[in-house]
Amino acid sequence: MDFAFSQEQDMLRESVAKLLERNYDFDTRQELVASDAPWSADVWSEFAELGLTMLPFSEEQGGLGGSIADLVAFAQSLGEHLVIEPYVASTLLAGGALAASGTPTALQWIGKLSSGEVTLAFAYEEGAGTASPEQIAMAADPSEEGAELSGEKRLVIAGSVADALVVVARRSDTGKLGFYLVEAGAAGLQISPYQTIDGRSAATIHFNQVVVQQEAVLLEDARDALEAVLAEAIIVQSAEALGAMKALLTITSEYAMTRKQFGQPIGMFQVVAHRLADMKIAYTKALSTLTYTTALANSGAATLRDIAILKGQIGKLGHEIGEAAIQTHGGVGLTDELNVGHYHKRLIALDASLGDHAFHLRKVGQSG
Amino acid sequence: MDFAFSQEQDMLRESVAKLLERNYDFDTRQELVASDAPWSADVWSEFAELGLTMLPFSEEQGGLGGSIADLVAFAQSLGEHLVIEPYVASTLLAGGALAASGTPTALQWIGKLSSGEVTLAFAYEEGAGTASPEQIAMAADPSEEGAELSGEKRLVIAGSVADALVVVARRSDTGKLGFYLVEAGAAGLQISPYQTIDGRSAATIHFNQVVVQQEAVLLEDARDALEAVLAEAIIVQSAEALGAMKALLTITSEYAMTRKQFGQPIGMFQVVAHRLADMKIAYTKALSTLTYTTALANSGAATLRDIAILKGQIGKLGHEIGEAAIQTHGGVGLTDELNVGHYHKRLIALDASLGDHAFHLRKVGQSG
Amino acid sequence: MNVEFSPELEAFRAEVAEFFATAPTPAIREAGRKTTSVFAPFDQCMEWHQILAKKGWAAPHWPVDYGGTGWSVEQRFIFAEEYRKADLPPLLPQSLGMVGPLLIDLGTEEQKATYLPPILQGLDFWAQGYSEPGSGSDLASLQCRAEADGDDYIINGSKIWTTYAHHANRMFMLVRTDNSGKKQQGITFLLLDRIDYPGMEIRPIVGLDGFPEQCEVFFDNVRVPQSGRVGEENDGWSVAKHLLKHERGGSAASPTLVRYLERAKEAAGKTPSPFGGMMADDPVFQRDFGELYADVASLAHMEKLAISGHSIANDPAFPSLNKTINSELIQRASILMTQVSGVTGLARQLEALRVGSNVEPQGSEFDLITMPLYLNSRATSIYAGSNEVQRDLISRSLATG
Amino acid sequence: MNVEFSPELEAFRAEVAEFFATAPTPAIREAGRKTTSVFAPFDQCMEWHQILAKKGWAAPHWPVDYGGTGWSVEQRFIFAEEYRKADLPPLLPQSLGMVGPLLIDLGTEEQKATYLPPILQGLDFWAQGYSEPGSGSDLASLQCRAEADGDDYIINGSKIWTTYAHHANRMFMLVRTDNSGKKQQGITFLLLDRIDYPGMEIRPIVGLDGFPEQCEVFFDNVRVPQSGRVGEENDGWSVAKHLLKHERGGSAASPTLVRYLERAKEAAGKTPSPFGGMMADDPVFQRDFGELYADVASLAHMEKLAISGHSIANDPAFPSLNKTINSELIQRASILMTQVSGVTGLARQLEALRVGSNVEPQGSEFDLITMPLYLNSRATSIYAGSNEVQRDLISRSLATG
Repeated sequence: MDFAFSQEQDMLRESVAKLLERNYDFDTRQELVASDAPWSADVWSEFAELGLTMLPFSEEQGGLGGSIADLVAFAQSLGEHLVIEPYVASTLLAGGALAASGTPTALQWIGKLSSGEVTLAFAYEEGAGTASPEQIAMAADPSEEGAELSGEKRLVIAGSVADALVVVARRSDTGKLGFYLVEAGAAGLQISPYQTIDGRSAATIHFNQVVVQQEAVLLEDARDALEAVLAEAIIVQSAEALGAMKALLTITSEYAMTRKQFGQPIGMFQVVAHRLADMKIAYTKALSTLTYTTALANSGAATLRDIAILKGQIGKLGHEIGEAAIQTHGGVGLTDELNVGHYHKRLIALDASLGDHAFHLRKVGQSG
Repeated sequence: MDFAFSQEQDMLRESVAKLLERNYDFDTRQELVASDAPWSADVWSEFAELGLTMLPFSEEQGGLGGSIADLVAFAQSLGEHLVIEPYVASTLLAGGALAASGTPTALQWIGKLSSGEVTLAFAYEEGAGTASPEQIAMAADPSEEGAELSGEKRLVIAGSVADALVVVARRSDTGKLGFYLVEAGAAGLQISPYQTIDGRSAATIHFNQVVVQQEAVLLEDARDALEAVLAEAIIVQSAEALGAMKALLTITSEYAMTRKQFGQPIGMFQVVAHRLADMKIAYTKALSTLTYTTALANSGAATLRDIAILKGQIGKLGHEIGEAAIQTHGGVGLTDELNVGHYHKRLIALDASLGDHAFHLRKVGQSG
Repeated sequence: MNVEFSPELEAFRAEVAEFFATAPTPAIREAGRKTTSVFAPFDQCMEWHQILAKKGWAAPHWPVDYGGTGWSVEQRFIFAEEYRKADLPPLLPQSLGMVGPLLIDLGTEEQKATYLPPILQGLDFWAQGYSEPGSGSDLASLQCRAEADGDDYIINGSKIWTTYAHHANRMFMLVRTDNSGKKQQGITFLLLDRIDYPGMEIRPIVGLDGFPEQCEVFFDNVRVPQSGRVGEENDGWSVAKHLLKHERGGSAASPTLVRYLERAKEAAGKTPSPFGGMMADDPVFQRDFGELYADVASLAHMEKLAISGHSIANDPAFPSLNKTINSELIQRASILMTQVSGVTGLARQLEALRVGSNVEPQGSEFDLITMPLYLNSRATSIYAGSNEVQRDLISRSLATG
Repeated sequence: MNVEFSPELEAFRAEVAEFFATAPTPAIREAGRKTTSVFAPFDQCMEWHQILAKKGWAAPHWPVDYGGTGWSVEQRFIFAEEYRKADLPPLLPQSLGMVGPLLIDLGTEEQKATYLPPILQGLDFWAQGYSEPGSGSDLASLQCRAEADGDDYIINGSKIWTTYAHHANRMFMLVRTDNSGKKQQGITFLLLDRIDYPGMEIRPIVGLDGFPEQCEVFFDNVRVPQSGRVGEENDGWSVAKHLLKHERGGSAASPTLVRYLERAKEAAGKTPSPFGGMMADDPVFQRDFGELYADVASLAHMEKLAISGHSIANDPAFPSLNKTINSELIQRASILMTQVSGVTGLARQLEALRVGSNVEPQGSEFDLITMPLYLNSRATSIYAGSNEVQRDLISRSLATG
């Protein structure tokens, strides 16, 4: 067993950390969130310059052939800085679907995605039920041109601004889940944009007989590919969550040692001290499970159950850490001005997406 | 709304409390538990002399027509003293079934029960499944004499020493639950006696075509009566549990104020203090729900859901209080010599019988 | 022991339900449904207060002489239950529940005559100025200073977590008038008959839910009349503690919690479970729901005992027990609600939440409120004496027997 | 980053499984299945220790020079997993895990030569004399006194929670040799080469589960040789703390927990649910099980990281994190197990639990162990430094960064 990052991975992590330290302090981030822009185009280009948007694709597909451990190596920084750029959504989820497809259309988009020229959205979630792919209801009706999509997708990150959507839909004749590419502005799309509680650009999208030409049908039987793409996204998203947890642990410990009440730092009160200890216990579990699961996945040995354990633990532990951080800060922890609540909202949002911890932990229980 | 006990009820409570203070200190109780006797015959006669074994029966059936509030008034003392006499099992469960039956045989047994001459057992539980009466499997096959019982009953309190058993069984032809009386020593009974973790005499009983004469068929369609009998037993048993919780709260608070570690009473450590606070919160909830449900039942207005809430809360809160009491006491709380663990075991045993808190709380959720 | 269920009570319930079905304006109803905090949207809340006051129902818990209703315990609970069933906005507690009862007990005749009627009628709203940036849980360490000058006090310092100060026209506050003794001594309780004194500045603080519910209030040589003092100078701590008396046996918070749970169950009946079927039929949902519902029931029982004079309410720790249990149940209920909303609750929808905005929410109206309610309810274990302080108090009640 | 799954490892797993399938006697197997504590039934446990020692597998974590196996991280985990799968009794930790490693690091050559071989071979069992009636969590306040007298110490006082002292033939202990300085100073670490010195008395203490697992040990002018001292006089506290080092990165507790959960699931597959069907198929059971299983998995991950030298184990708080997480998981697992047993677990069955008794249990063999295990496991958050003390230590590691 080897759980250490390589030297190259450490270097990558440092590059991303430096980039974000330079461009992404909390105040800058808050201005960005309050602005009309969905995210920072500058930061996104810098990601591309660093090769991040190219990293996960294989060399044959024009990428860098990065491993899951490479991605995990830097993703923690995305969480530490509360980054709102759609890296997981565009590069890993939509990009992963393209890579699994490998059609000429897919390769063309991978090229543009890798260069940072475009962003894509992954239209997957449909509501509480679709934590499980079994419940996907979006219909792909076979047609002469290729297929017609009808239904609704929720929490489509970057859905209103992406250049194209990769849609997960169920063939109405075969019942098989597939990947379908829909370019922005296609007829029949009705997009209702919003900002998420953690500052990201998202949308609810209605599909009303949206025509997909045959060349834009990326994969007709995508069940296995979907699971692989989700697994990778879950691991990287968990690293992002771990970054937020670590930030909360550090910030809260420091606050507890400086904030005084009743004549002493509040961290001297045993109940506060033990809450900090519980935060560290939770963080240690999260770190251990992320690290181990990453190594497993890197060896090609992570099962669906391993992924469910990771997603479940990160979601549950993230909630615990966030709530403990707020309680320890008291009133100031509940203000929009302090970063603490924003970390917590990021953790909540990550938990809720791609199946919350209650869903995944129950899956673990079903399978064991 | 009136949640106070009457003067008569207060007097009854005091009589029982005095009786037990005199006869039932912890050491005496422990000697009794360690002896061969299933319980104290002397204490049982004193119960009878006080009228307790007569109390719940109607005046027409030769009883005192006591109300549920009368029973709750003194039952707390049974818990405070960790009484092992089978009051709930014999007088309320078996006796309640007899009262609901009202046949000549039933009335005859009620007379002997009231005078303290006999004890009865209630053969109801069958294992994890039978928290719910729906799952009762013990078969009553109709026969020429009356019925034949076949199956297994578990946790039959007083089952190996009672003069007769009231058995809850399902008619194999109609599927209806009924009450059947079986006298001790009947052919086909195979009794495996044991002591419960909380010191009570119990047994697993196999029924192998045990013949019940027609006059001993107490009630052929006993579903409603069973629910009423269980409801009453649950309320009184909850009062018993509350007595144990109160004892634990008092004992543990006192211990925390006297036991010193690191140069101060452990109750001065905030984490211990807050654990005591949580015990008091739990006790206050339990007290409130028991009191309110008793008043409801006394007004004839307690629903199945109210009973499920009571049983669920008492079980869950009892666990919390018991575990907190042990943790606060440390090693000494884990010894057989101290009463703390015995209170906890009583609470656990009461929780597990007649459906544990997990069962009842889920029932609450189903019905809401 | 008994619980009454008389025809008279059922008639009373019908009367209350009928009034709630007809009296509120559509905007008031909308505000009720969109309430995501203990503090309902201000304008509609005050409008509703005025309507209730005309009916004579604004302050059921006040003495009849001052405008209370004189209802029985049962009636008060029925009123609270119907109120919540109708999803009406709760009236704000600062004036009706805090400074009002305090003045009834401790105010001068002039203070009562001046301040009580407009409180009852819903014409005034009082902000509560207690906490300060440096004194949160340790309230007695407050430093906002008032120096006597002729018939006035001159106030310097600041207050924080002053809920709805930006909506208030009056304010009651604790100030430090003496530094020489123990910190609990030297505190004075003051009424400010206006909130726009020269030198006062109010800065709203945006919360995690995106709303400016709390405020910071700055005092720069603010001159206010000494006639606003309640009780003696330097005796404000015992005046403030007197308020606690009113937390004993008066609350009926459980109907709100029951309503949250009902709404969650309703929504769960329309929300698909990832395991198939609807969430409301899912055994795991039912277990979680049942566990929470039973705990809410215990609080309801406790409130009913207290309101009917049971000795449980004489426990010095009762207000702390009540506050701790209630606040943690709100938090748990809000978590269950966000679980039902799932990803749909992740949209930040400040505009859709505004009463009268007519903006379609993402998902249902239920999904609109769950996340703001969850985020806002993180405060319940912090404000009004953090739950850490409450547990300290509860444990002290055990130490002394 | 990688996790190895090589054919060599699979061959090793097969070898271990084969040995476990053939080497233990029926009594040893029965003892394993009837283990309801960290401490397995003594006689069979030592018998099994001796068999393992002959195979060379008694102390995988010891240095190879002293009889360790030199296994890789993967091998050690595979060994622990197969061990638990076979339901074999865990070896007692006092000798192999505590005094043994301590002597390897700090003992004199003579102490090592005398004591290590019989420990390894399973011929000696050492009791641990740390706690005293007056010093539980506050271990350093211990008062059991040793006064130098010639080449001996004369010991007066008592020890408590001395696990299996009534089975031990040797004992290591902390005594007070000086009262003048800070309480941590003036403590000395002593080895007692026998446990039947004149003046020693051992009183077993019956626990909630009915078994005498713990003991009290009284010393009345007990004369023991000073040659049994480890380290300097008055330096026993740092000797004892050195032991902590061995709790870092050495543990493989998670396979035991996994096995408890597997047994619970197996039993749940045969236990009817009150909601129909079998408990194992009940969604609520699955959720509770999954939540616990995932938390156990996190501990397993943490142990694997630590055992393979990940920096996580360098954290000074690591032993406390490990102990806290593990102890609370045992408690939670045991609760799940008692829920499966239900009323059947309420029988007190001391005789059926005795190895070799041949008494039929009430219910299944699973039902036989659940309640004793639950009751016994209430101790895990109390002994070896209560979890309150552990959390104090964890929080201190945050204060310093």
